[in-house]
Amino acid sequence: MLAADAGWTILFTGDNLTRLLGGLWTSVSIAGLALVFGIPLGVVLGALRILRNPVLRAVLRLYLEFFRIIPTLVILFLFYYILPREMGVQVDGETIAVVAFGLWVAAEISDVVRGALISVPEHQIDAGKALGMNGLQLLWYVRLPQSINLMVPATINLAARVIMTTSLLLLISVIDVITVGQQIMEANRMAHPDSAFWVYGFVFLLYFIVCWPLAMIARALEKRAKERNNG
Amino acid sequence: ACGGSSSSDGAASSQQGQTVEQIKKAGTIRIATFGDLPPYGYVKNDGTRAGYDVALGNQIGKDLGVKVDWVQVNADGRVDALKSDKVDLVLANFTVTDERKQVVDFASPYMKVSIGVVSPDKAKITSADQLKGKTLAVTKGTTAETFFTQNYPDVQLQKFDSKTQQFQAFKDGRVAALADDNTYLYAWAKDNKGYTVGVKTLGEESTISPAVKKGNKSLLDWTNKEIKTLTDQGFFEKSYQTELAPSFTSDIKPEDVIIK
Amino acid sequence: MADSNNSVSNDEILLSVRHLKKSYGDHEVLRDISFDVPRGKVFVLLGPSGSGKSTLIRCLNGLETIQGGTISFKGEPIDGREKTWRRLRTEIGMVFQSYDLFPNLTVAQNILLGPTKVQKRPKDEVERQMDGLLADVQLSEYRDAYPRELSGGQKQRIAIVRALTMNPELMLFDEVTASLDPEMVREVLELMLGLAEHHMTMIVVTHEMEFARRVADTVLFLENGVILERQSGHDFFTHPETDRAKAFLESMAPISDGE
Amino acid sequence: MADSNNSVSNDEILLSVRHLKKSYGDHEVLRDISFDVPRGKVFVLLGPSGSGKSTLIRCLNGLETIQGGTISFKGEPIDGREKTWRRLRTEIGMVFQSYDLFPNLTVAQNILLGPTKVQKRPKDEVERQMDGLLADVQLSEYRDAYPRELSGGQKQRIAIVRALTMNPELMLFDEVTASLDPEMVREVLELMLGLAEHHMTMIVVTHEMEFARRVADTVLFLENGVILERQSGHDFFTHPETDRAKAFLESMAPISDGE
Amino acid sequence: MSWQVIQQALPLFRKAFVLTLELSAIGVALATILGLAIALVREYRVPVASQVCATFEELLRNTPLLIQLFFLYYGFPSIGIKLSAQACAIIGISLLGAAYMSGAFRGGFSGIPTIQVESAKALGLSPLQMIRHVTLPQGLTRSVPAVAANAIFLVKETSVFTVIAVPELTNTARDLIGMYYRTDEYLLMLVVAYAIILIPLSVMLTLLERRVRRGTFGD
Ligand SMILES: Nc1ncnc2c1ncn2[C@@H]1O[C@H](COP(=O)(O)OP(=O)(O)OP(=O)(O)O)[C@@H](O)[C@H]1O
Ligand SMILES: Nc1ncnc2c1ncn2[C@@H]1O[C@H](COP(=O)(O)OP(=O)(O)OP(=O)(O)O)[C@@H](O)[C@H]1O
Ligand SMILES: [Mg+2]
Ligand SMILES: [Mg+2]
Repeated sequence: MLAADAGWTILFTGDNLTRLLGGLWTSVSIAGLALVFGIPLGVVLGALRILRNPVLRAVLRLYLEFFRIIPTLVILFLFYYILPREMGVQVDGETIAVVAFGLWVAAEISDVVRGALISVPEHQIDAGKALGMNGLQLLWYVRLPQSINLMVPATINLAARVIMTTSLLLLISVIDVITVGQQIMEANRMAHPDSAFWVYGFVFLLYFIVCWPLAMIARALEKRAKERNNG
Repeated sequence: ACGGSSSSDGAASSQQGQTVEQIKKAGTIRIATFGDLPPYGYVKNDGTRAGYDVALGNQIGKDLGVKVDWVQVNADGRVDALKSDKVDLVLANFTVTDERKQVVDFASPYMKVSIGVVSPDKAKITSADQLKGKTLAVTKGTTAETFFTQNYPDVQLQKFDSKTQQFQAFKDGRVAALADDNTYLYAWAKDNKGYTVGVKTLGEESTISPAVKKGNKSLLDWTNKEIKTLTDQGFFEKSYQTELAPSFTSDIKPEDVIIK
Repeated sequence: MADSNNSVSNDEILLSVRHLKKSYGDHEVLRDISFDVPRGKVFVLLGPSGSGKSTLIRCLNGLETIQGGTISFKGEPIDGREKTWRRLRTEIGMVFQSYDLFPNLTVAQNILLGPTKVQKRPKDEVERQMDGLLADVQLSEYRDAYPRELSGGQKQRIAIVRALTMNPELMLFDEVTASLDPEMVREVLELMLGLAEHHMTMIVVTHEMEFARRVADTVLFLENGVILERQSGHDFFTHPETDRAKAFLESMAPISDGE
Repeated sequence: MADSNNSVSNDEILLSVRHLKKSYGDHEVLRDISFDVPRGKVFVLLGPSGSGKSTLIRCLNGLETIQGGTISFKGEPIDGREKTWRRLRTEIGMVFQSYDLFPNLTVAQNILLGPTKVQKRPKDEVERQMDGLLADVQLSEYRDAYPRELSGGQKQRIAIVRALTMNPELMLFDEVTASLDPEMVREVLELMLGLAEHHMTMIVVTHEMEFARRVADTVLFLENGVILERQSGHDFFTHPETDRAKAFLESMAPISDGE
Repeated sequence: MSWQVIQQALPLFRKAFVLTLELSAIGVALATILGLAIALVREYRVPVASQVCATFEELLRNTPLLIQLFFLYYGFPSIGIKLSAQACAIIGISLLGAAYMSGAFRGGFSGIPTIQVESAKALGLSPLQMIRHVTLPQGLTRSVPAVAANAIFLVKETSVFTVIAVPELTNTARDLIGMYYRTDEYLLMLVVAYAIILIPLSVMLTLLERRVRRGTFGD
């Protein structure tokens, strides 16, 4: 064990660094799974939302509003406490997180997709119709290709948000990066009584390193999409 | 990565949780424990779990002939971990109380405990009455929280999610004192100079037991038998010496903690 | 023009509109519009802003649902179902005021989309036709360019070619030069004049009076959703019948000599 | 017009431009432009799209920094500092192609902003002047309307009134009718003709050839950032000197009779 | 589900509800003011300050509030800065909110057409007059929907205060669950409480968006 006075050294004691990164990986992979499962669902729901069926629209809107209005943390609790009991199967925290985040992602993506689809100028749709295209052809040849530029950056932004939100996993017993951090602080409370600053600071940094590049990519793509639209 | 995940093999559990046979068949037992409470349940720098509770769990696993799958919980998650079938057994300093008996089944006790209060030497608290109008740190879902809520309503409680957080806040001087099971207060006060367990026992002395899902008779009976066997074999005394004694001050005797 | 199936027949009525009514909510935009367009003729719709010209032309392509009356194409009344319109739209071409090329596709892809995906014609046949038309409008070199690389006038000419490649029997034009720089207006109008000379049946909304005078077989003058005047192109511009049409013609020649 | 301080003096030079150069990066947009505008005269800038007309007029109001040459106003060379321009802009009014009224302010607030906040003139005096001008352009009833409640033509007339209320000695107009519906063009052009009759000094970019012919004392024909031709208004339209100007005039009269 | 359990917990929930409202209101207000200041600093490229603000924005927008709070509450005392839980909560939400609000305001400003700025110049307005009469009023109106959306986001984020023992709604609900094990009742109360706060806000946002889109500023 290293000198007791330098709090940051505990980050590099034993397997702590690998463990912290492992915790981060847990968070990121949960976010990744949620996206893999939520995005396709969201795209379908979003495409359905531009149909004129009022019942379908109301139901999908309700679904979106539920996930919009209830804080994510509360959604996580709802799923954590209620899902396993109702489903009668053994579900661990990770699975619950993936399902809860996945449904949330689907809700957000459905709105992104809908927003992007209806942002395609009306006269483009008219032009497609004037060529005799049917609904699916309009979607495939006109709406989707012209709105994908808007969807991609919004989706990347959402991915960053999902990763940040995985910090809440700590509260449903998933061994995420923060939980690992706390384990480390406790195991070393004698040698490093002030490790909190360093451990939390390091976790802060880890999140930033993961999320910031995503935000930058999203911004660059957004800018390009805007220039394309004007050009 | 750290053994936190439980098996999710999809085997539909009965209303009462997994029977001993089912556990043996599955080859793993899922046990809830703390991850931030040395010397009872914590994670060493190499990532392995250790502590008094953990030692018991490992022994249980060995005697069942199955692998132990540790699920880290916080105090307020222990009941729901059982209720929602996330674990088979709780070994997380789970104090037996009447309220809890309504919702889970406790096996025979393996430790004695009562609530203690630790405070800084500079402003030592020696009786619960001194706490009136002051703030006291507790962890959510612990007996200390319930005890003070019911018996000392004019003590202001600051409720934390985890042990780490409550001790951290206490050390930062955010509260006048901290109440928790006296046994870990002893251990904590030894690690942290300048703090003393001024109130050693509050309320009735209670016991700490393994808990299973309400109605899981199979596992309950097996655990009761196991505790008896282990007590007879002197397992808890040995475990006390290796896991707890190094963390306790010399005025604490094994009789104060373990059940003969 | 490469197109050749528009021979003048003896006054066959291609499009017939009877008592057409259209309203947005309470607002009646078109009330009781009736007229017949014989094959090979050019109709020009004139009228002040808001009189309903765009709405009318959009109704003729099924882009708006109508509230009353009938539209018949080649003698057959249209039932108004989206599916029927979809079929008819391959026979009725339309070009809009705003540049409506798909920005994500090249010129060639824009042109090929309708004939190959909707009409399901063989690609090489359509390509041959396209190359001919592009050569006609002197835009062959832009075959693989994206719309953003074209000037406004070039875009509109491509939009017309795109509609023509579907081999329509009727073409609808809604102020196709309105968003163009003045110097580009000419190239588009000349293309349209060429179509008229080849006896393409057309309905044209325009603000270019000189062009309207030259191209129109018949002028329909709309105001407030009714046809106020219906005259031959020549007569309308030389002696309009109604005062409204007179006033309109005056306002369209801003700052004429003397005050 | 209510304004009266624009009496014709004997050929005093109000604005003088010498060897003006402007480039965006490598792209030279204006090269060596020189001309003098005497007080009370109307200059019309003509030229194909992209020739630099807007850029030139923007330079004359300090909205672009220039890379060479001098601009003098009332005999005094302008040093190009933002502060100097800010002072001069109260004497040089400008109206743009796109509607530039402030949408968050009413018509009256739009008009009063400059005179009261920048020129710091007493509010009641400015209001009296504004009411006179609004009456002149028949828009008094829109005094407290927001721009969104006005038609395009009305907006542009208010924009002109807003500039006039500053009592400018020179007015710059950049295609002020280009985004208007054809029927609204007239009301704006007539207002400008009125100004010219009252001897307001003006520099005008326009695509309305008939209007240009009537209003121009002098025409400057620009191409590729140089003045190709400089003639009296009458001469330019009847016998342009250069082939480029001839071609330009032709293209601006699209679809003239016969092909 | 037991009505009695709900009734017994009502007083506690009411207290938590009020606290959540208070913290949200203070947080949103501070975030808006600070966010506007940052947006102006960045919009007008104030040297140094604008770079500092940009860094600050990036740091806060790309890290979770939870870890920001941990850092503030548990980490900072190690270097001698000790703030109460509520102070940390308010600082945390205001700073995070400011970073988001600044983005909303800058979006509003950047939507102002150049022609507006140029015609302000053409009238001889000084930079300050231009901000006061043209860019600020127009930019603010344009940012209203984004600001309102951020406000909703911030109210939801107050649920994270639970981790530093602030007895707001989420914390209270979890605490009761931990003590009395009546999960269903307390979760229901929690969801209802948030719905009471957030549904009106959300409806308001929809109306605002519609209004701004319908062209308070159309031409
Ligand atoms: N989607 C719509 N919803 C409601 N009203 C509409 C809609 N489209 C057009 N209108 C109204 O219908 C009337 C006719 O509009 P239309 O666009 O057909 O006129 P227009 O003759 O084409 O005018 P312009 O010369 O300006 O293009 C107008 O009063 C317009 O406000
Ligand atoms: N901000 C700018 N950055 C780079 N190039 C510019 C910019 N503004 C104008 N240009 C270029 O300067 C040239 C002259 O443009 P300008 O707008 O002055 O032409 P114009 O004569 O007003 O044309 P139009 O009749 O289309 O208005 C064009 O080639 C244009 O692309
Ligand atoms: Mg129209
Ligand atoms: Mg220009």
